[in-house]
Amino acid sequence: MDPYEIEFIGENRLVSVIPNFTYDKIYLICGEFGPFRAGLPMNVPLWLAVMLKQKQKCRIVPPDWMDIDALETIKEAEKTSRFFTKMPNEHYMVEAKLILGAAAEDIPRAGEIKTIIKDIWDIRMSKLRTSMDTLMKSGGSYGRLDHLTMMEINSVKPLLPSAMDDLLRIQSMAKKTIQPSLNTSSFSQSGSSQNI
Amino acid sequence: MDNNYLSISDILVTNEKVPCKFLHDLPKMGFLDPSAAEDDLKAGSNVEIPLWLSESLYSRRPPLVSVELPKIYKDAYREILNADACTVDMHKLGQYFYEFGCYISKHDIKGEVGSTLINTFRQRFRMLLSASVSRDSLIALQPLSASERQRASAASKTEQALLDWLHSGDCVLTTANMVANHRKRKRAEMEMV
Amino acid sequence: MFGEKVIELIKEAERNPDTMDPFNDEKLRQILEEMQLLFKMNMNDANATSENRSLWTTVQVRHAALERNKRCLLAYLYSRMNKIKTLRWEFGSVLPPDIRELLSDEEYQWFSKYSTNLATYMRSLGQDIGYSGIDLTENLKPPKSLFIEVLCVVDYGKLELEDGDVIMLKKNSRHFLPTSECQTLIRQGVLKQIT
Amino acid sequence: MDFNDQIESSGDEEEITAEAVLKTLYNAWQNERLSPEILPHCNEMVECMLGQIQHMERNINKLPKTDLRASIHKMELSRIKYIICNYLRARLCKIEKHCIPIINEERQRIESGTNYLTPSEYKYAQEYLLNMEGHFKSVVLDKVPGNMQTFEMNKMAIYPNLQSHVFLKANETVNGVVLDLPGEQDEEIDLEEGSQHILLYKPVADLVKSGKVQLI
Repeated sequence: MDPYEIEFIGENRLVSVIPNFTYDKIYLICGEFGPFRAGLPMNVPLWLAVMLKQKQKCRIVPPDWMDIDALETIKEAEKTSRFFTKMPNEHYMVEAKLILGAAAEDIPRAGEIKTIIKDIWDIRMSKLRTSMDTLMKSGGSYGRLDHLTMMEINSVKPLLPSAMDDLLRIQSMAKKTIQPSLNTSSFSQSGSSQNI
Repeated sequence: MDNNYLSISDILVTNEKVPCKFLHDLPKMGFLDPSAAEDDLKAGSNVEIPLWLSESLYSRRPPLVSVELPKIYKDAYREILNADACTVDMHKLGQYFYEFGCYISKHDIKGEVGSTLINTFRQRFRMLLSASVSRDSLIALQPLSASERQRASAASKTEQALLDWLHSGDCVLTTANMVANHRKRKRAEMEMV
Repeated sequence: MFGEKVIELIKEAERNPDTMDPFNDEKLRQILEEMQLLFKMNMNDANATSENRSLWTTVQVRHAALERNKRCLLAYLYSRMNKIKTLRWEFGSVLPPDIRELLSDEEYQWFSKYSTNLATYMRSLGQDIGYSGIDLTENLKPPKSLFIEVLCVVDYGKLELEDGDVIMLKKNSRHFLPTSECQTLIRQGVLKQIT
Repeated sequence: MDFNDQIESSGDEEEITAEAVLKTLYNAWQNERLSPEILPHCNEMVECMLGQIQHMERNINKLPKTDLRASIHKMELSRIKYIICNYLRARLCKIEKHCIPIINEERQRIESGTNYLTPSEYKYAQEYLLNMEGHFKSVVLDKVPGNMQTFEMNKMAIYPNLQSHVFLKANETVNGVVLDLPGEQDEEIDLEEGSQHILLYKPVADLVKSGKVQLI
């Protein structure tokens, strides 16, 4: 999928906004929102929040996780852990990009927050590359990937799954000819599952 | 790696040459052996023929040819590949290393070709990883086989799309691919005139 | 004779996966002739197998070559078919004359049939609930905003908008238009989104 | 003005909200995009959404052009139209590529009333195959030697690769999924609710269709 499609999916998440206008409830197909009361926080889908912000109809309330201290803790944990740690939000990158893009002035210390999130993203992306290599070397047929967000998973497509597909084909072709007694292959075929 | 009937890539793979020894006389097929002058192809001739033909000759009962391993799948190269597959320039030595190898492996009674293919594939995966994020993609792609190149460029496309997304604002609507290519070509043609 | 010529067609198909080349009539004709020749040789030798049994093998080998040629020709056609499909999705049901020229007559017929089938399908969408169909060649990217700024690249002429307004699309003119009403023109290269 | 539309369903079925249908359609779209084979169609959901769109569009037209609510509704509608178009396109793409096996399997499924394609899709597939056959015949097959002129359905068939790897998230716990791995003993894994995996599509195809797992 295209990153914009993942963003599109992430845009359905609810975020809190403070409108500067007053309106009745609005009945959308994806749910009802409102009533809008000037100055009072309320939840709307991210796409709507961005739209209202662009029309200067609201302020976006910083999500709880967009906080320097919380993010520093996550960054440290991500650095020290071999595995992927749980992110505060399944679409953290989408939310960060859209909110910090459209409403940086609503987020205290937006610049610093942007940097930390980018750091976390980079740490995870480089971990992801190492994990892919380990997965291919140690079996290449199954992997568990808890806590990876959709955008991150998308970044290894089509490379990882297509490599696993081809490896499987080669293996099944090779199996047809390799007789067990003659199998002198120097690498182990066991331990195919790999935690990443 | 698809080998369906209409697959262009499988047709190219099966066009690769295989060294074969003819086990029976073949009347009027002398032209297959460029070194022979006779009309008929004699039993015992060693000739390189395309894989599609060798597969067909080999599948007759009794087989009309015995198939020898192309040199990239022989002991000497296998040793190098098993030691460090990443040092091998597949573009020069085996553009279709894996796909061709899958067809060839059944002719290897010792069964070592199969494990070399798997081993090589696994080792070289990291070359794809680095090629996909490499700044000089031409150099990184150079030693890769055809399918590895394809996979690495697909990966760098993903990488590029992600970078574009991270750095840009809105999702820009663009001219369709074929339309744009057509325009480009037309422009080039006009410049050449 | 033994698949050498036909592989040139295959390489042609592989070389430019994203552009349309002119249909290679001449090569197709040569290969079909070659096939007829191989077939004639086979007929003759098949009749002579009672005297020389080993000729039977030769016949089988030639047949393998015939099958190979057929496979390659069909694969060439098929790869072009896939490109022609893309033309339908990107240019619409009317091809610009210079693109039309790249297709053989049969291919153009196939294009028209494909186009008709697709149109029939799209018209059927939502018919039960009173729709007159849905154009699937639109809405290609996730929507981001209702209006976008565009630059007109060619002299296109008048465009009537859904609300009845008519605007003139002249080369280098700029417009602020509903996204839904200009996406097709953008895909066709008439307009360009300004960012 | 009343935008609060619930879908009236007949009989004793539960009333499903448009919101719920939209969510299911999102999941179906995502699965369709990410699975190698064509999945059972969701025509009822598509039509339900089309109905909602139609209704909403009529109401929007009653609002002043510059009304904020009109823009919000329009934006939502264009989001839904995007999914519907993208979903249907993804299906057409597979129908074209795998038309021969899809038509063959669909014939049996129609008999047992478990069809995957909508009637229009099925018609489209048949017509597509007919056109392909006609084209192959007129350009090549009719002109090759007589004993090789048939359109060999079995050879031309392009099967979806069910042995391809997909990413998934378990919507509920499923124990004992057997991974059929070459050269190894079958390995069993458990998919705990919320866990994510990359694995072969084939052993989880049914779980995708039943909604126990979601492709990601």
